[in-house]
Amino acid sequence: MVGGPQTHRLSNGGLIDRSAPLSFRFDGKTYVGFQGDTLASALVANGVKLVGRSFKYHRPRGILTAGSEEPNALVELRSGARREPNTKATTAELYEGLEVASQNRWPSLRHDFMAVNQLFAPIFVAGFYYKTFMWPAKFWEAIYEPAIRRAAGLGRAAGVADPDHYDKAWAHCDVLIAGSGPAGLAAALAAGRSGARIILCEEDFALGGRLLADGGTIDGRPAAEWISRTLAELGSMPDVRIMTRTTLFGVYDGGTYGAIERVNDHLPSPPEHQVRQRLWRIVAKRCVVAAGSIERPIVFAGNDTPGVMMASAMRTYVTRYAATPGKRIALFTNNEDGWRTVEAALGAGLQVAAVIDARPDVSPAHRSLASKSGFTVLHGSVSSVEGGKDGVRKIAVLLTGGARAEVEADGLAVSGGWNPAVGLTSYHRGRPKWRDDIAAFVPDGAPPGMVAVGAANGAFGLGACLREGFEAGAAAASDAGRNGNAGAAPVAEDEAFSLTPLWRVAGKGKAFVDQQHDITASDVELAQREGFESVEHLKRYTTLGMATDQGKTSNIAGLAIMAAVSGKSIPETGTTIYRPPYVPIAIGAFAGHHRDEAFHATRLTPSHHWAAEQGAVFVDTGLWKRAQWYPRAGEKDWLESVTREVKSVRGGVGFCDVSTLGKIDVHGADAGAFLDRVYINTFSNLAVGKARYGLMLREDGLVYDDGTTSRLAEDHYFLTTTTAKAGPVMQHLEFCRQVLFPELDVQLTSVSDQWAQFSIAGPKTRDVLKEIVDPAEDLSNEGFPFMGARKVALRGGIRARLFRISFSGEMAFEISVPARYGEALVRNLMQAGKQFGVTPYGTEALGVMRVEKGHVAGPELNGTTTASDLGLGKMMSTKKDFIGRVMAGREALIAPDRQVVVGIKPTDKVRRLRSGAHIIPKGQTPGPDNDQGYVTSVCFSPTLDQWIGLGLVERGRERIGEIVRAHDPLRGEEYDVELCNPVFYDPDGGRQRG
Amino acid sequence: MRIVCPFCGERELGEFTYLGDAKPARPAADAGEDAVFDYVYLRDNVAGAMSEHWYHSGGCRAWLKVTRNTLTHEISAVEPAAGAGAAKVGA
Amino acid sequence: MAEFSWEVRSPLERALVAGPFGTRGDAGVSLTEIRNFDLIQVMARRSKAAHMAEAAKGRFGVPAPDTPRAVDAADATLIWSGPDQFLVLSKSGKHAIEALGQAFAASASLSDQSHARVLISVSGTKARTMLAKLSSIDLHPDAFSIGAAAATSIDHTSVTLWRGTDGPDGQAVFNLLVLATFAESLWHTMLDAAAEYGVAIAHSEA
Amino acid sequence: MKYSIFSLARAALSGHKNWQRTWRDATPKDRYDVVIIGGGGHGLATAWFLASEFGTKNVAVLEKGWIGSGNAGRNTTIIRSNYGLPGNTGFYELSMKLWERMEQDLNYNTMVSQRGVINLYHSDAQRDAYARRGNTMRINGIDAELLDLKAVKKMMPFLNFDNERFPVQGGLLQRRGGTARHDAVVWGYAHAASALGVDIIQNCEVTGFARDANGKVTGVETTRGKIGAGKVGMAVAGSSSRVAAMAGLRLPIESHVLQAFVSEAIKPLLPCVMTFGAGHFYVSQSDKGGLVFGGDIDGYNSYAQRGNLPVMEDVCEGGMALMPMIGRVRLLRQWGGIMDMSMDGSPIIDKGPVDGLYINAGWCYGGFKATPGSGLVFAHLLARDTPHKEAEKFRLDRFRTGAVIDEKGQGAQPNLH
Repeated sequence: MVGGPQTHRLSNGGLIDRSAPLSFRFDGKTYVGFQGDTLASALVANGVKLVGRSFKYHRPRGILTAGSEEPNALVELRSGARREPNTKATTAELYEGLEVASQNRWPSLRHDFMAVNQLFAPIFVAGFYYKTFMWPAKFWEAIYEPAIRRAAGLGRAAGVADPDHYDKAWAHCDVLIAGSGPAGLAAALAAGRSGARIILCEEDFALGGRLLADGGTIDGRPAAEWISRTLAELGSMPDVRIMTRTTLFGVYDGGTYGAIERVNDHLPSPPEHQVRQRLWRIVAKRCVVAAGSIERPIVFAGNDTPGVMMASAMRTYVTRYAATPGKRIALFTNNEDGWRTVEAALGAGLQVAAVIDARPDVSPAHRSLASKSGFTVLHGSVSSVEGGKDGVRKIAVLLTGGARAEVEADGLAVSGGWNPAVGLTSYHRGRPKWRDDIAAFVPDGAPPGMVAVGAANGAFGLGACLREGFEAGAAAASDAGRNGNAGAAPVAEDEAFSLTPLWRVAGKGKAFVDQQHDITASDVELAQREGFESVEHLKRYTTLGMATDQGKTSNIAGLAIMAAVSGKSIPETGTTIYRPPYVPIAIGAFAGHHRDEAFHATRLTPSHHWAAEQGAVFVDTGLWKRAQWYPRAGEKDWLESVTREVKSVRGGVGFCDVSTLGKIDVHGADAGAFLDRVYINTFSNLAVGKARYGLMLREDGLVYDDGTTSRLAEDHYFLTTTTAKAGPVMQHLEFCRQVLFPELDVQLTSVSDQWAQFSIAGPKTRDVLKEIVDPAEDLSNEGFPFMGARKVALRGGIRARLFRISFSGEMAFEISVPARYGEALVRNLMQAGKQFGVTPYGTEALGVMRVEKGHVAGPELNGTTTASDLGLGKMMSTKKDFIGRVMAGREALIAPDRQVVVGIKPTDKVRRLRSGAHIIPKGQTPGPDNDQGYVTSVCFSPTLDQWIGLGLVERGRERIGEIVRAHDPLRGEEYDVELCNPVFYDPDGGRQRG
Repeated sequence: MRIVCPFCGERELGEFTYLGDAKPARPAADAGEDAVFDYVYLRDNVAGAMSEHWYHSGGCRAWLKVTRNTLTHEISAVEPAAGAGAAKVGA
Repeated sequence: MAEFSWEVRSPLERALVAGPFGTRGDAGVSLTEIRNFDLIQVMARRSKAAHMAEAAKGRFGVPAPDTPRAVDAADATLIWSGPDQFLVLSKSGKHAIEALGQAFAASASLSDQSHARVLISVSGTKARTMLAKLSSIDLHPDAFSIGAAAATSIDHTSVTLWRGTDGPDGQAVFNLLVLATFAESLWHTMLDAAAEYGVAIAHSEA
Repeated sequence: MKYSIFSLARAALSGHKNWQRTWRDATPKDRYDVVIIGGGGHGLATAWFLASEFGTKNVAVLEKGWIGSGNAGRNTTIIRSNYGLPGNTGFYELSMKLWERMEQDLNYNTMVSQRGVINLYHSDAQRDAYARRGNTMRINGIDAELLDLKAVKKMMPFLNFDNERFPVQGGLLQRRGGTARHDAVVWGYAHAASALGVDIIQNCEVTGFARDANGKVTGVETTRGKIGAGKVGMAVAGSSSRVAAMAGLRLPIESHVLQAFVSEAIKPLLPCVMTFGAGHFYVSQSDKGGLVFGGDIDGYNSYAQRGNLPVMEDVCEGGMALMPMIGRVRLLRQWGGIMDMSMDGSPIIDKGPVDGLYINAGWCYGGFKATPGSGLVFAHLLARDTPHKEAEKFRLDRFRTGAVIDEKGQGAQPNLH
């Protein structure tokens, strides 16, 4: 163990484990703290005052608070890939070997060059950048903005992939409780005894809330004792889950809450197989918010000097961590609670220099404490603080009546009163309401099922916290249907609370409202002067409250000052909208498991592993991995492989896994009638044992999807969809069945995963099939004609479905077997087809052959084309109603100048055609008025030995034979192409029927 | 948001797919273009309680008619579409 | 003429490696794939729900579930899968689609799903904790009792989940039918979720 | 007072005590030539163009809350003109050109930052679709470049190129695209319009329309009394259906919530605006240092201005899939705006069918980048009663005729656009 003495650590007391010293490094220097310390408390214990630099002026800053509201003590925690910028030292738990660096400074924290910004402070007022940097226009991106961007920002992100894992989980309960202070624990006790399922979230690693620092007496015993007794009782209940290091950050609809659990942030890195953090979605019938309150500063000159600290934070450091922020401290308060810091400091043996109390009166008890302890009580306000990087030196006081005084101290505790933590209760746009007696906003309009109690509800006394918490816990349980005996509520005295509102002390020098963003009181005044009076304008113009502390210490002071300068009351001025999350949360936690290859689920076809064995190259198609082509040794590129595959099919036989098509069983007496309504063509007259190509429209008349549908029995159709639309079409058909046509007897079942389906194509298809299909099956042209579809037996007794359909234009079948036979089928096809040179082919070859045949696919079925655009207009039945029929007749959809599918081929046969090239009439300069369409799909056609494609071209069908320009400025190409019949190959279809 | 599926019970938002206004009924075959235009393009977009079609895509695949307040997201009623669970109808 | 073998391959054949996985020590989660089953989707014809129920009763001796439950019959489990529909899970071909066709001929449409799904059973002391990472369903013993079933989603993918009879160790057993083409992907997701608790991986052929 | 570094320096000497209101706090007059409902970017830009380009200065902009309180103040600040369909392409480029001179036009620094917008592609099909779009842009005189993988790697070496579920293959880059400071756009137009005599009236909610015997709109009823108008223009995206309903008009629009997110401020990390092509995620980094990002709309009708967790998770999943280095960067704030989702994903700028009422609506989630263009063409329509040539296709009757402008090809399903 290395490191110097903990100069500011008390010799005893505190909730730290002195037997477990932990060494850590801050800006390269080694220090020692204890188990139970936060980084902030360990820095305090080591006498470190300067911790960070502010956003705009790079002013030296220390530690202001002891919680997640901290605006100043932000550091880069850890190092390397685990570097976490902007981490609040006040919430980071200390561990052995922790590495910390200060941020937003150069070259060092003590000597920050950017502090030169302070010299320009007279110009760098709120919104100054809106008034300048406009000339010359080009300079913004080149000069001004890069400079501003470099200066702005706070810490540095790691810049490399986060090595840690995250996950997400669901939890369910009757009563969710936020906070484990007296109100939260009392709520848990009452709800638990009532028999409720409870989840209690506590953001700290220790339970007890303010009791940990402030103690007190509950049921006549020390608070610590009550905490352990209560935890023991809760621990004995079967359905109570207490989650420490867990912050409830948001409330969503229907009683869903978001919480973040910092599972392993207190360790150097998560143990193997464990996550760093876990995102919880908690579903709760009721929620009790016992999130406490946040002490607020008073705005005065120099209030950002390191060593100026919230009074409650100072006593937290002293009592909970046995660390002393100063040797001789002063207190500036406008309320009774601040005095507890004096009591704590005196109890720890610190010197108290003075108490500056802004109230007209101080209680006799405090007065006698002062005289007993030898410090003065000054009636008035702190007007400025003298000090710097190394802390506070001197405090100037403006006494009531106008006289001035000075106090020498090395620490100043400040209490301006308390603001209930209204975040959670306001996230459904509920506006908190103002309470004059505590000069604070309290929750109002909380989301359904949520109630705030204790300090979060403006009840600051310990007795009131316990009472409110207990009552709310019992009521919440009862609302959730749990009515067990809650027993007696814990009892404690209520401390006196008196406060005289004080937001700002006028004085010379910068007085900060938002310390992190360097928003001063005069910035607020300037905003008002310029018309930014609305609190939302104030926030946006000055950036007040937009820092990483979300304005927890600054918002109310800012609006109070705005209220004062605009002559309105604080409630009239109102608050800005509260937005989740309650604390900033690692983006990784929201992603959880879903990153890298697990970003989305992967679907594998039945032949996937076989294809992988063959060395197939896979392509992502939606969630599917599909074999794109099967390279062979010696092939120099994909084109060579694909060309071989196409030639093998056209000249022999090949097969392709088409299991990705959506497959739907359509059953029922009215199945045919149903299909008539969803397809533009008729299916009720399809004979059993036959297949038909069908086209569906959306109700707006444009093409939705296509596919082949077969009639396997009188009341059973087998419908296929495109791969891309499998899910949406199922949803659409269920809509038709359940909503539009409930009178029909139709049942739909997705059987996409049940069947492994392969296309076998090429002139030798029958030869291969004969090897594999039971010899009793007649596969002849007569016995199994084009568009036939029926069940067959395979050799070995397996049942299969055979469809004589062709996408390639060759003699072809599609064969289906139950999916777990898919791989066996492939192997058997390879074995049976070996003598015929059977070749597996991938999606590229499939695509080539469909373009050669002029079949439309995804690029043409793009959601903006009509049946007629695709050359399928004649399929539209005029004898029946169907989805999309009426809207398809709108004038713009039947206009003669629409872009329609046409074949395209470069006139220069060696020219490569590219998708996305536009079509411009020959001899014209390209422009919006003659942009007549574009190339949708291309391929190199081995059959035609040139690149060919399909396109959507204005009046294309009337222009077959016309030479036009393919204009492709993105790729710097322009060339002549001929518009032609889209069916490049076997236009009369003899091959597929043969 | 959580929707109480009449068949499955209360489920989280992620299991459902939204379609929209459930008020318009698909016009009869002879209703004419205006009626179909209204059906396809003009939908309720009220700030308040609205009747909507939701699909329990990640559950039982029933289409539902949900009454939901678009200002608060509060759901006040859920019923199955006419053809969801219809095998019990008219038996 | 060549003879062909028609080897059945589970979609998890390659991904599933029997044995321990993740954190060493006592496994908190057991994942077992159950192979070779018949699974038939039964959907009532319009207005035929009552007929279907009668047919089911006649065939299986137990009423078919019409709420989200899984009902064990002597030689099959009937699992609710949606309004007017349920799945028949059975072994050894007794309730394969051909066999059921006649029983439901007048009342329901059948679709064979035997190859469309993979059946995984999840048990162990940490089964609920692990499933809470995957499923939004409340699996608390009071909320999801033995026989409770749900048509739901994991990782945006449809699954059928039900609670079977407790295991011999007294621990709850959860059964998951997942889509075959997603099975490998979901399997890895499940392993990721379970790894920290220690996993015992197995498969059973019958 | 003219804004410049010199006026700033002068003001500094007097402690900034002499700055005037950025815009006048006007009280409503009885009557205006034109009343614009909606004090967002579009409404204020319309007023400024009316006053500066068309000489119509007797104009009021009515805002129910504070100016910029709608979508102008809750978007992700992206500007681009990379649209692919006639109607959109020319209009958004018009808008882009106006962005390029906005600061000089308005004497207000709106921080227009042309740092580039790149749409990543992950498949051949996506590349082809981007090629089509990029070529459309080029044909319309708009800059566009199709980058291959190598070029993307060079530009953004920090993306996930190692174990991506959907590997990046390249991107469509518009270098002139970028970002602007959204609130400043509102204030800049307010500042400049007010200086030309336009009355900007905050806290003035329109509660109804005044109509004459023929049904013509003659003014508006407001929470601050009746205000007469020669013409009334509505620019209230998010609330268009509600305002139109006051005139008995049904619009082919649904209101949906779009969430957006900002991270804590970090040192410069991202050079440009970027959209992920294999998930719902787009991102830029503000000058202040926050990553500003978003994704898809929540998908259900909503006026609640807040969304739910599934979309928030979906967006962050996209972010982590693309840039796993942001795992430890913290999400600071989440908010929601109400999007006017039209039935084809494109806007509506038209007059009628109610006489005297002019409609500017249906911006989906593309309204911010349209701000100056929308202002100009809407001012043109209000001033001249004929559509500006770049807005001729944004007619309301296009749904009836079928001449829809559907970039995504999703049809009459607003939540899919």
